[in-house]
Amino acid sequence: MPWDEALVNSLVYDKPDPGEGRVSTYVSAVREALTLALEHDPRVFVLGQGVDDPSAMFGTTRGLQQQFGSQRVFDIPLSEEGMMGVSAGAAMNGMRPVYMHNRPDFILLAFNQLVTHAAKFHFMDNGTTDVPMVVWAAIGRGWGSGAQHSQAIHGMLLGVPGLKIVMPSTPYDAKGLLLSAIIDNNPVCVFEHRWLMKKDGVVPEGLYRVPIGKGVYRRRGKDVTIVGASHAIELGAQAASLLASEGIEAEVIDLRTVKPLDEAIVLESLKKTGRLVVVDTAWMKGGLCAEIGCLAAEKGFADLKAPVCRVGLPDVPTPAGYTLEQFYYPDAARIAAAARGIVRV
Amino acid sequence: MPWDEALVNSLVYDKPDPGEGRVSTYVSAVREALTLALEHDPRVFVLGQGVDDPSAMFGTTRGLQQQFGSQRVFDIPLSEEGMMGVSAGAAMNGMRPVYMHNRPDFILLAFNQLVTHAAKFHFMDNGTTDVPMVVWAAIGRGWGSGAQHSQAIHGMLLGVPGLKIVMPSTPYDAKGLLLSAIIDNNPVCVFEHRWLMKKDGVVPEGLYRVPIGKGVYRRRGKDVTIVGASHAIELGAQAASLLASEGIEAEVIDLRTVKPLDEAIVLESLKKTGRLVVVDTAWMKGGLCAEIGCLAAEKGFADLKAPVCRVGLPDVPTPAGYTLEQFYYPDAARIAAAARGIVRV
Amino acid sequence: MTIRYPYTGEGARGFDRFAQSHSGAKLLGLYRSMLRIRRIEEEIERRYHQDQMKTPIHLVIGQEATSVGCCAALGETDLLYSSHRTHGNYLAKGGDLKAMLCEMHCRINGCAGSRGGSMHLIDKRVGMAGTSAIVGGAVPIAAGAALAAQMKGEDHVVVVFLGDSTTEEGVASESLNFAALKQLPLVFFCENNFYSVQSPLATRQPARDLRTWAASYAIPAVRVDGVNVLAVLEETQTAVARARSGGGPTFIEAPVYRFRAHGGAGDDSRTGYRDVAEREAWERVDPLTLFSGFLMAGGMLDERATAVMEEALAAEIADAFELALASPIPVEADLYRHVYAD
Amino acid sequence: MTIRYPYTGEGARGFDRFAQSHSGAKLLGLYRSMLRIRRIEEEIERRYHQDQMKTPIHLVIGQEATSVGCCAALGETDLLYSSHRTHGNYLAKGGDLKAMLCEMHCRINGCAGSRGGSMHLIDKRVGMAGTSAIVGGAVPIAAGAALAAQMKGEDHVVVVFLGDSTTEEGVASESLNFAALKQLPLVFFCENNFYSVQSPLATRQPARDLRTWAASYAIPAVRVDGVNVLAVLEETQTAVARARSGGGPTFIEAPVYRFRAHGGAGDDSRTGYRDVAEREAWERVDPLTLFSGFLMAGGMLDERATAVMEEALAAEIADAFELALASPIPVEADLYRHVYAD
Ligand SMILES: Cc1ncc(C[n+]2csc(CCOP(=O)(O)OP(=O)(O)O)c2C)c(N)n1
Ligand SMILES: Cc1ncc(C[n+]2csc(CCOP(=O)(O)OP(=O)(O)O)c2C)c(N)n1
Ligand SMILES: [Mg+2]
Ligand SMILES: [Mg+2]
Repeated sequence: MPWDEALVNSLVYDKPDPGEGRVSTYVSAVREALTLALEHDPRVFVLGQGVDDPSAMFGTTRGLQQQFGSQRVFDIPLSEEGMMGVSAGAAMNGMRPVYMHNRPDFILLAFNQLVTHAAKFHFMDNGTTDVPMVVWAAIGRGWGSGAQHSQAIHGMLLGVPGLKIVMPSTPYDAKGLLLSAIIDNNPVCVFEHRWLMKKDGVVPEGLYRVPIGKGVYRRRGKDVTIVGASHAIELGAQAASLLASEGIEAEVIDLRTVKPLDEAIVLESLKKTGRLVVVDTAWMKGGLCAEIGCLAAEKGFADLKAPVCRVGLPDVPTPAGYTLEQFYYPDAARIAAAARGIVRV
Repeated sequence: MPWDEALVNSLVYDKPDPGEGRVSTYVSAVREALTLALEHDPRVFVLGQGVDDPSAMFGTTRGLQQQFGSQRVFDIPLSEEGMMGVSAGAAMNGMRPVYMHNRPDFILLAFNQLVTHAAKFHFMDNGTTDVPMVVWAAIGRGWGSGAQHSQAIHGMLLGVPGLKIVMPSTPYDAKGLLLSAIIDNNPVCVFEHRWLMKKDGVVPEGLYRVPIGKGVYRRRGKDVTIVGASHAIELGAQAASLLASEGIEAEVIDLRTVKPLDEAIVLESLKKTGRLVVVDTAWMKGGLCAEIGCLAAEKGFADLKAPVCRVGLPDVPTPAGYTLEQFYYPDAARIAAAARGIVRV
Repeated sequence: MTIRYPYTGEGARGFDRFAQSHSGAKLLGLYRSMLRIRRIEEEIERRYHQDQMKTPIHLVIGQEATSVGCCAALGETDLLYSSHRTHGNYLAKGGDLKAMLCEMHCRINGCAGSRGGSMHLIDKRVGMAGTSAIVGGAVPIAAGAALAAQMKGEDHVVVVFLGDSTTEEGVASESLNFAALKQLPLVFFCENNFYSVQSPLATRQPARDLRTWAASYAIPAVRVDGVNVLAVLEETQTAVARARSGGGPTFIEAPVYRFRAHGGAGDDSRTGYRDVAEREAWERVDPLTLFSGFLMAGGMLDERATAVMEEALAAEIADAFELALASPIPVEADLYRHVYAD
Repeated sequence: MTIRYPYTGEGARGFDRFAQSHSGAKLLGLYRSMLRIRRIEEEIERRYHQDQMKTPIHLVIGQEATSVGCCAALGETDLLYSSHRTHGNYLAKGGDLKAMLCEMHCRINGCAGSRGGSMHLIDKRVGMAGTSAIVGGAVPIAAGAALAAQMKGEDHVVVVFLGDSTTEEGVASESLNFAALKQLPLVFFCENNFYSVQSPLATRQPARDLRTWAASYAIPAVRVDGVNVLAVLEETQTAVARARSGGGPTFIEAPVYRFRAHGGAGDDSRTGYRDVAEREAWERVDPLTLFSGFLMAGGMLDERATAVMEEALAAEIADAFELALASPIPVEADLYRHVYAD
């Protein structure tokens, strides 16, 4: 069955996740998505530094070259900008590259091709060129990643028209969103988080998609809304548990996609709670925290009962030592404290 | 007199501008700042594509090579990333480069050196390295600049710790902020706007600084606060005039610096007006508009009487034709309409 | 009077070697194609000050032989990627003149719907595949297009035009490396006109032979006289044949000269960045007069035939401008189209 | 058994040519410096699994001769920039072992206050000027440092270490071009260990001679046996003399081999990306055993002297670890320091 048809027929789950079924790890979920895409669509190929090496991109590409050949799964030179352009050029000419990076930091070398080329060609060409490519990277944290190996860059890209950005937090979403990203006819950035890689979760077999642009409730509550994505919303969910024990019912929204943003779900929740904590794996200034905080002030103003809170990174580069990192990265306790602060306003 | 001493003794004007005095153009103001810096400090040098050519970077570098020699004012290869690294390396070793670009779009090629190197070295080196460099560019607009020659990128950089970003709107500020940027011991981006280049204004002779990180009132009012910088606040001021004729008194804040942001002035104004319109030359999502909107929801919440409004670019790449541009770029009328909308809430 | 970058080719003598491989009609066709580009450029230039074309222009007057010679070696399905200096490539590749002029007048029926402007001329039906206004931007994209062709087993080749300054962009080196590594069906066509805007090569690169740069990636690298349309055609044919047969990429350096300013109408040599004498020296080897002289000497072209050609071109060009000026402009809703593909 | 990248140098015979230029003390000093690095690396490796050093490590075991040979040609005011593989450079340049180990234990008194980690070892007092954890990141910065030296009329030179894969980064080409254009006092020292993490050179570059890459920018480019500390010293001296006298940059390629995994402790050859036999073949030309063999044969070193050396080193290293483990960790306020310079 050709890819398109298979996908049209594939399930699109609207629920957060299927609740029960086969459990697998985050890494396997990503690998399954790649495997399915490579199986179903000859246009899909996977490239990236070391995708065929024994470390296999955290294991997500393990065995793929053996299975699909070195034409379709291959290692590349250390040339981030060049290979971003190569990916874009291949995508413009009927292929569907999945370009994988160990760390988002390395994508900064390729901003010109990503931001000024891949994201804009469809518009500049008046719709005659599609650029169906996936740019995948896993955000680093800890063990000395430091200032140059730990940057979450999605905040920088929110203002780039033509791009989509997904940031899964569960194995289920990792598979379903990656499949959606590969099927999408636009450049889609998939930002994973290293600390999610070992996570387990229910992951259905076969093709399914998690829709791009749709957030999901991870927990229902009436007192405060905690919004975020990826590892940050993991912590958000933990914070909600802490709060529950104090009688504060937090609603937790996992955005899953940060561009285009599911504004409706945030505003819907705000209508009920009137209180907002935005959590992010990146810096608080000018990024996702700011965007959602501003959204609340703009379109959710009538519902807002307390100041918006941001919980993300301070305006400081990442220190390399765990000794300083402990003060740097917010945890569930800090998110809970933020929520507590505004619930009591 | 050595530079440092001259500067310590130089004036720092806190007023928006001196009101009266010699009038000169924006371009001359920039050239004067460069000339003074080159004269006073042997560590300062100016580099950039075509800085010594007859076009002379909009005229801002005209005559500088003749005056200061080709060792201190020089043309460079088309190697944006490389030359950003060269500038950073020179800055780390006792020089004060001013690296000029025709358009901010070209800085996207150099994000790795700017974001991951220049901005972070001081922190990574535990304060033992300073990186006193200026990255200058003029935002393009109109005459077919299009998607690849018109990007205002300051929104992408707000979340980069270690950077400073100034965006003058008057000849007076252009000179004073550029001097402050050159004297600053950190990497400072100076984003000019092409549409300001021909503007006239009062520009004192000699050395003076406009402080980095300080906004300024361009107009006092009590009904609504219009905040922005660069060409956007020009339009904001025009909008305020329109509003005045309808009896709406807008307060206009020119941020002048967008990182670090003068939060105090925005919050102070909000205390009075309770209403906020944020204007920007860049995209509305996730950038300066979002940051200030979020700030209001976060620290100015108690004063907010109406939803925050953003007026900037839609989530669309820049079209090349003036025929579409007319719908794309907001003007004073659109800012006024936004203000009107929330004042009547 | 300083001629910093002298012409070093063979001039008119250079045609002899190649002429016999082509029919008279073919030769005339090449000439006509160059003349057409010249006349279109001149008309654009003449009208530019009227401010109807609110778009930057980068004229190729003086550089017609590279576009025409190169494209003559390509089939319609072969792809061409270009930089900001698009006009010649677009026309030589068979792009629609009307759609080009509509684009330059910011009309909805422009080849890019008025979103691209003159630096973004495309015509996919004839393989004018894409351009970038960012120096070097199109180079890796062309490599990606060549990779796609290779992966799909298609037999078209890809050509990417780059200027001399483009060789300074790191991404150009990265693209050479990848093309060589994968033996991509790709031709790097470098028009070395010795300037980047108003910056001479000598302020941007050490004295060197550009071919050694490409050769250092084990890519065959040749130099060809860029004012000789037949020489360009021949070298491109060799490169294309190599690419098509799986022999990998080729780098072609063609020294040329632009007779006008980097952008806009008219020449700007008098501003001093280059000597007027340098331009004049190159004008003496104008690719058009050189080739028409050769054709005339060989009896393949005469005054009358030239006049007929000129007349037809003038009519075509006038028509196209008329259409462009009469064409509709976009409406607000058009702005929001095609931000994302469905 | 496949040896993809064989050793092609002269082995022990390679020392003869150089030895007479140096005093015995000098030769012993070089050996001691290499041995010291080896022993430090081994101790780091031995302790790594204890999880006290929560920092990535990129061991230089097998690559000591390049750092030591190169730094022996430098004065204290000459600057060295490095990549992620910092340990050897830092130590050979005279960096403080204690500050290094404190850094690797994330202590406040680390050479970068625990903000940089093992990939960011600096010691400005001895010219260990800076590093980047981004491949290629330090290369243009080093060029900028050389430009600063040139502009200020200072007579120090700058050396930048780069790996083989770094030559694929566009910015490395850009840096060569600029260095050649300005004739900067800069030495590009390329340690070609044939791998980038676990990717062999052949999957990243066409078959070529790396020297041609640098030479294409009109930069003198030489290859030197990277396991021969004296050859490295000699070539670096030539390059440094050229740079210091205004003769511009040099590119040195030194084939070497890393005996351990790209990162972390232990070798990972058994995972299959390279053959264990390849490592073993290179271990037979271990720069330390090769050189100690030479010194012993020449009567400059004996068992006893070696034992004395080893003992002193062991004590120094134990001390340094002890200090590191006993050193204070930063407090929260330290996080907010040095985001901006005053
Ligand atoms: C990355 C980048 N830097 C700078 C520019 C500005 N610019 C536009 S065209 C041009 C000159 C390009 O020179 P070359 O590649 O030799 O082509 P030519 O114009 O001579 O045909 C420059 C510098 C740009 N468009 N992109
Ligand atoms: C721009 C960039 N891309 C990828 C990486 C990941 N990375 C770290 S070290 C390394 C290998 C570098 O190889 P080489 O330059 O040959 O140096 P070696 O490790 O062999 O000494 C890679 C790919 C990085 N740090 N920076
Ligand atoms: Mg040129
Ligand atoms: Mg290596």
